[in-house]
Amino acid sequence: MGADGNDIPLSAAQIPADDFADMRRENLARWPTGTEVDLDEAIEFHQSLPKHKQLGWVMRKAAAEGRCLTQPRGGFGTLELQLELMRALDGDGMADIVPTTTDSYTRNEQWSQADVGIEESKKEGRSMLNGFPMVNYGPKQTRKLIEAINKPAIVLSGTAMPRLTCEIGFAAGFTGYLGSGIAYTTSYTKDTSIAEGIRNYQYLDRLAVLYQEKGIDLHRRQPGFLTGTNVPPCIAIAVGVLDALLAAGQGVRNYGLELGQTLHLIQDAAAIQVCGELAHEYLAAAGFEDMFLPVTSLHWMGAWPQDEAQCAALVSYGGTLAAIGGAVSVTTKSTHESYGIPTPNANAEGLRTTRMAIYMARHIRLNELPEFQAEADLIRRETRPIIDRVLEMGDGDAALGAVRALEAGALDIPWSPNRFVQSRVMPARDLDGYLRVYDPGEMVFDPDVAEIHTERLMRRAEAEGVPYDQNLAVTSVYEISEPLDRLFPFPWGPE
Amino acid sequence: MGADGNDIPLSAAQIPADDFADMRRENLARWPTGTEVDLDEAIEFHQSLPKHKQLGWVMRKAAAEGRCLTQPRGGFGTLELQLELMRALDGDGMADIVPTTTDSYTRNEQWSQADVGIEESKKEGRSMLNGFPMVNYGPKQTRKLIEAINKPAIVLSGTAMPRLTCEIGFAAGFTGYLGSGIAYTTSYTKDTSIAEGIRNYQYLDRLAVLYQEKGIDLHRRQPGFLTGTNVPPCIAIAVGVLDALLAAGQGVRNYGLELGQTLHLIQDAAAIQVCGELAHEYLAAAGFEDMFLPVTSLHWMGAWPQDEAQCAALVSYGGTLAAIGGAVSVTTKSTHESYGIPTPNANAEGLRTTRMAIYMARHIRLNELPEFQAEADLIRRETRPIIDRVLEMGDGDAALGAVRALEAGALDIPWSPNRFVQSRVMPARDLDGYLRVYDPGEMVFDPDVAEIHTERLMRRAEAEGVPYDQNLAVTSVYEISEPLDRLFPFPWGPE
Amino acid sequence: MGTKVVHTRGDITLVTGVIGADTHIVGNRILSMALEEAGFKVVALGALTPADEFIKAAIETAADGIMVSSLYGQGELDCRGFRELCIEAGLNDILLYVGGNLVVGKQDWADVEARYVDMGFDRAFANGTRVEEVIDTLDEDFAARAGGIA
Amino acid sequence: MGTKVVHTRGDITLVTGVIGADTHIVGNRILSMALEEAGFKVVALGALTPADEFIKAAIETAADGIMVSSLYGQGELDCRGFRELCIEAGLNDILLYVGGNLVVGKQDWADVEARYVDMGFDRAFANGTRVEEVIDTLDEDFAARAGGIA
Ligand code: B12
Ligand code: B12
Repeated sequence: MGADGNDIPLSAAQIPADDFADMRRENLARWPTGTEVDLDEAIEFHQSLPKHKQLGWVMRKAAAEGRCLTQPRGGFGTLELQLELMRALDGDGMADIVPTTTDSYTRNEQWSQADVGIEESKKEGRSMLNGFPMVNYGPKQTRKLIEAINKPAIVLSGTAMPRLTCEIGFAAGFTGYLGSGIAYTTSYTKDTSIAEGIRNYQYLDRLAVLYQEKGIDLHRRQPGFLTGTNVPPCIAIAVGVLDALLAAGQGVRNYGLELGQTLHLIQDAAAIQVCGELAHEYLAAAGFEDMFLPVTSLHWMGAWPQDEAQCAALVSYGGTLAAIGGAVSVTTKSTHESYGIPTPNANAEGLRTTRMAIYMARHIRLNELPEFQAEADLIRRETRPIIDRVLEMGDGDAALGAVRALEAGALDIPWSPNRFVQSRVMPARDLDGYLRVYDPGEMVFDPDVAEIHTERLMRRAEAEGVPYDQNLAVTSVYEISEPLDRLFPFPWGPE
Repeated sequence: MGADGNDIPLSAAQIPADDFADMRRENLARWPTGTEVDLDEAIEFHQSLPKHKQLGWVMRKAAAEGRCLTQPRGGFGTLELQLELMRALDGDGMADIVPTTTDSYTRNEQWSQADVGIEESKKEGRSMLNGFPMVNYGPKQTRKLIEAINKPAIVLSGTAMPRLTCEIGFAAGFTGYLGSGIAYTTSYTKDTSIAEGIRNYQYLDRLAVLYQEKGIDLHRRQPGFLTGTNVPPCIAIAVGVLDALLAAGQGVRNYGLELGQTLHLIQDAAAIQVCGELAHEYLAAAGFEDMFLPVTSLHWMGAWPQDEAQCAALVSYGGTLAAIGGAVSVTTKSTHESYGIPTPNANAEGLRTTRMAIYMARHIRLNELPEFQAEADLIRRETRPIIDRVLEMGDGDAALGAVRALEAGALDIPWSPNRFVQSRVMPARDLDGYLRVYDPGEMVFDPDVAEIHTERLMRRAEAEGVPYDQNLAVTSVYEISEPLDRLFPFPWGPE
Repeated sequence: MGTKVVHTRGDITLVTGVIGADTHIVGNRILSMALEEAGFKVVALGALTPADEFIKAAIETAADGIMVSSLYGQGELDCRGFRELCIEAGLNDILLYVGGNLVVGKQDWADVEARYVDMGFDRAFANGTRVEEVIDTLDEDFAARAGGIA
Repeated sequence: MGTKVVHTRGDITLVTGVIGADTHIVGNRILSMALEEAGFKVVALGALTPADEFIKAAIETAADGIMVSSLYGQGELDCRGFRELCIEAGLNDILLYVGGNLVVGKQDWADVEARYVDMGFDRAFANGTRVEEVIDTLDEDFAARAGGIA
């Protein structure tokens, strides 16, 4: 039998300790640096970290104090560049949480290609990789990153194959880890089955629980942004809750949920509110009463404009939306977003702009606004039936339910590259700036809810004088990236 | 008798036509370019302008369609530089309203010094003046600015002495003019009496009405920002309403009111709402039923931080606040604000950032939020007694009332340089980010209103562990300009 | 624009896909949809497509052009030798376009374009390119080929 | 910092004001308040103060220093010849500070500072200067003068 755990039937149940030990042994043998992982030594290192460098503690504290923390993304192809970047994000950027994004070869476990990328980067004197190849460097070298900063650090690795990277990351001293089986598999892979992705993240979650059992309160986090492209709150929240159920099944208790911003102040605030609510509700119903489930808001995840001045508004508003929504942290972008990976300087500027925006809006809450309440209610009415249906299809098991529901399209992800996902759902923006569902694909909404979406989008088509068709969705992909003279011109001439 | 009108007793009544003709003749003789002013020719020129270059029409249209227009500030010392600037603001900046800020010598009617400034600017190849010396160039030359752009243009000239500048500006083809007797005299002068400032602006308003009588719908506007330094909404609105009464007295019907942002989303939205309300209420009560009174919101008028990334958030939030508040236009600043007059490029960027922020927030209204309603109610309860008291002190005459109330401190302006103003009122920010009144000076608030202010500021002193003293006001002057590491640091160590 | 060769589009087969380990499918899918709607025959390979799969599909469908998307920054590594692979496979003249975010970070576009042209791409398109522009350029290039030696 | 000369502050008279047609009083008023609180004798002329009024006040009060504020950008014109005016009036050694936004626009500070030092100011202070720093520097300069030839 292989020790990758793929012969155990898929379920949301915890991986038994001895099976997991076998799985780890086999996993760590896949690349030389795997042998450097020493769990006891790693736990000692984590214990030696001051509280303010432990993301689990920092997230709990921020939630308790009603703060909104800032966190950028960032990864470069060599240790030297990555050290410099993380110091800049910690220092100049004043990031509350410092990231290490891995490169795409690492995400796809193409470590020999990553080796080439490191060499090429050194040769060219600039990063040829889009992130830091953590596995190639191994835990000892990678730990230098943790030592170089004075904040907690998180691994960002958009992949369905996190098994070795998470071993290296936690052993190096990262106290946070982003990623989940449903979200990443549906949005970052083409040929990976949902089951396989779920298993891989069950490994990651199970590993976090090994640390947890020794008293290390790691922060696990779910990437609710999915394909980042006009994902309506109901889909993001449903996937978030399902991924949280899977993590809780492995024993995780400190689990963050992310939501990409829709850029509608009220819809985003309502989404953050309902996300927290429903997560607690479903987790408690499944017997997990003691979960810490903070919500993170993400700067616009769709296409950005090229004009940096226009981008500055997206960056700043991203802080405003997160603060007003009551998110516990916000993940930032920069004015370079549409071009490419930002320089450390542009990245740090994005952090500071966001931070100032949070400062100014930190007192504002919209929960008592009738429009907020109506939208929150709508999101609840959209989301509950989706989750209920998935659990029903899985006979109560979130893992099985997710696989079956995605296959059937009862749960669907817009613009997904994965062939095990229908990806027929088509979101579009309505006349009031809310993200709505133009075509639900095979997803079933209550008739009165579906009616609202259709009516709102028809109103837009009418107002714009365009047909009520799929182009409403395509133009909504471009919308925010349009240059201002097309998006929002001076309206009255010259004729 | 002198024809400056200073021998007519001060009142809010309209200047009689023949007196005004004398006043104009004397005024225009004060500097050679005055003789170039030809009212009939100017009116013809205004009539020839397309609607979208007429600010009166554009403001009405924006209000009717619920739009928030953008307008920067900007002036350079030579015609060539000013042409380039206005083209950049119109083109790259996509400004809906294009400004010409005059220089400080012009504002103080030191035209020979302005001549020197023009020469120096030409010699040095950079602007040595902080604005455009419109009077020195005269109406014919200045009209080139109007012809160079495709938007309406407004004169910005912070002064208590606008008489000649307004003749030149309107004759050149500007369709908007910012400035008012109470606001500018109290915040831009030291030795000018309030009466004199009011008279000077009565001249300006009366001149606008000459155009109006020929069917030219000029937009007059009041600068509610005053000293720009933590001016609470009640003071800004009270002064705005009084200045509006004075303008209406001369016959003006298209009159905008400006409000500097407090940077509190709810306070600003409530202030914009109440400003419009009370303006209509008091103007109607005085018999002016047919006034168009749009409100303009101004980017933060106090001290800015030096960090451009931090400034970007102020710029962007400035658009957000204006859009959500329902302002008909917003006057923008740039990331260079703390350093000096922005380059055309930085100015245009500030416009685009603001424009994008408006685009994203254009659907949002907070009027049904209970906290908004409470704040709006508070602002009403603060403002009405101030205006009532001023009118009472003037025996129903806004001009006399303003002079007497400012002298007595019953109406007071924080941080005013003018010696006819008490300037004892001391505003400070409270714990929830609202601007409150720490020390009302001689201003009288209803006891329950005063109690709210005191209680809120005491809560702040307590939370910050500082004494309840004037330093609350001084730190509030610095607050927004503080570097982020002082203003809003990572809160938990390293110790 | 709109070179008058629209009638030939139906004879032209284009292979589209996102090269390497790159999952950014949105722009590529919108492009594929638009090319199809414009009348081209489109063979859409989707995200995460290795270089050799492009070549294989091009041979199998006797394609006239390959439209390579790369967004994630590592395209410079993935696209090296792409033209050589085509030539080895006997696709000597096939039209090669590449588009997206072709390098890591914000770099000078003229420089980036030159790098890809050096690699043997006929044209490189910067981020922000709209489908209308791509279609116009395809029409032009195929018109030139029809009138030329091809 | 905090040079130990605090006891002499009461003997030192400083004239403050905003030069020229400049109405920016806030920083100047906060500065004047802080100097007074720190123990200096302060003669505050307020906003919109012509150069010769500074000199007149300095003579009348036998001041030890003049603190010129300029915010509105035209300080470069207003401050020309200020040291010469002092010398003409017999105020040969008077300490001259200037602070605020000393030129039009965002310019290189070292360059701006040099221009004002050339004009005869002992020190120039950039926008963003906090009063604590001003007080420390005054203490240092007066301590140096007390220990030196002055
Ligand atoms: C949405 C998005 C995602 C989504 C993708 C969802 C999906 N499955 O498609 C998610 C969130 C999953 C994602 C993941 C990642 N992303 Co991403 N992503 C974006 C984003 C914001 C928008 C891309 C998009 O959809 N644009 C809209 C479409 C319509 O436009 P388009 O793709 O540019 O395509 C148009 C044109 O370019 C052109 N075109 C495209 N291809 C071709 C081909 C030819 C031949 C021609 C002629 C024209 C052409 O026509 C298209 C239609 O008009 C961009 C930044 C941006 N542009 O704003 C970053 C961006 C592309 N991502 C980036 C990165 C680094 C990543 C990650 C590696 C890291 C991460 N952030 O997790 C992972 C990649 C994982 C992997 N293995 O690939 C970087 C790339 C960096 C670089 N080049 O320097 C960018 C630029 C962001 C940044 N500044 O850091 N991303
Ligand atoms: C508030 C403000 C106003 C208010 C002033 C109210 C008042 N009566 O005081 C109003 C709205 C009226 C105003 C008007 C104008 N302003 Co103004 N204003 C500002 C602003 C936003 C803040 C200034 C402030 O109060 N700062 C807070 C105080 C505490 O700081 P401070 O003044 O810098 O002083 C501190 C230090 O500099 C230092 N310091 C000051 N003086 C001295 C002297 C010495 C000897 C020393 C050692 C230290 C020192 O100590 C102080 C305390 O810490 C600044 C931009 C900014 N900084 O953000 C623009 C700014 C100064 N204004 C500017 C301009 C151009 C104008 C106008 C000409 C045009 C206009 N916008 O209408 C008019 C000027 C009219 C005139 N004749 O002077 C420009 C100046 C341009 C330049 N230098 O290139 C600025 C920089 C804005 C900009 N970027 O365009 N303004």
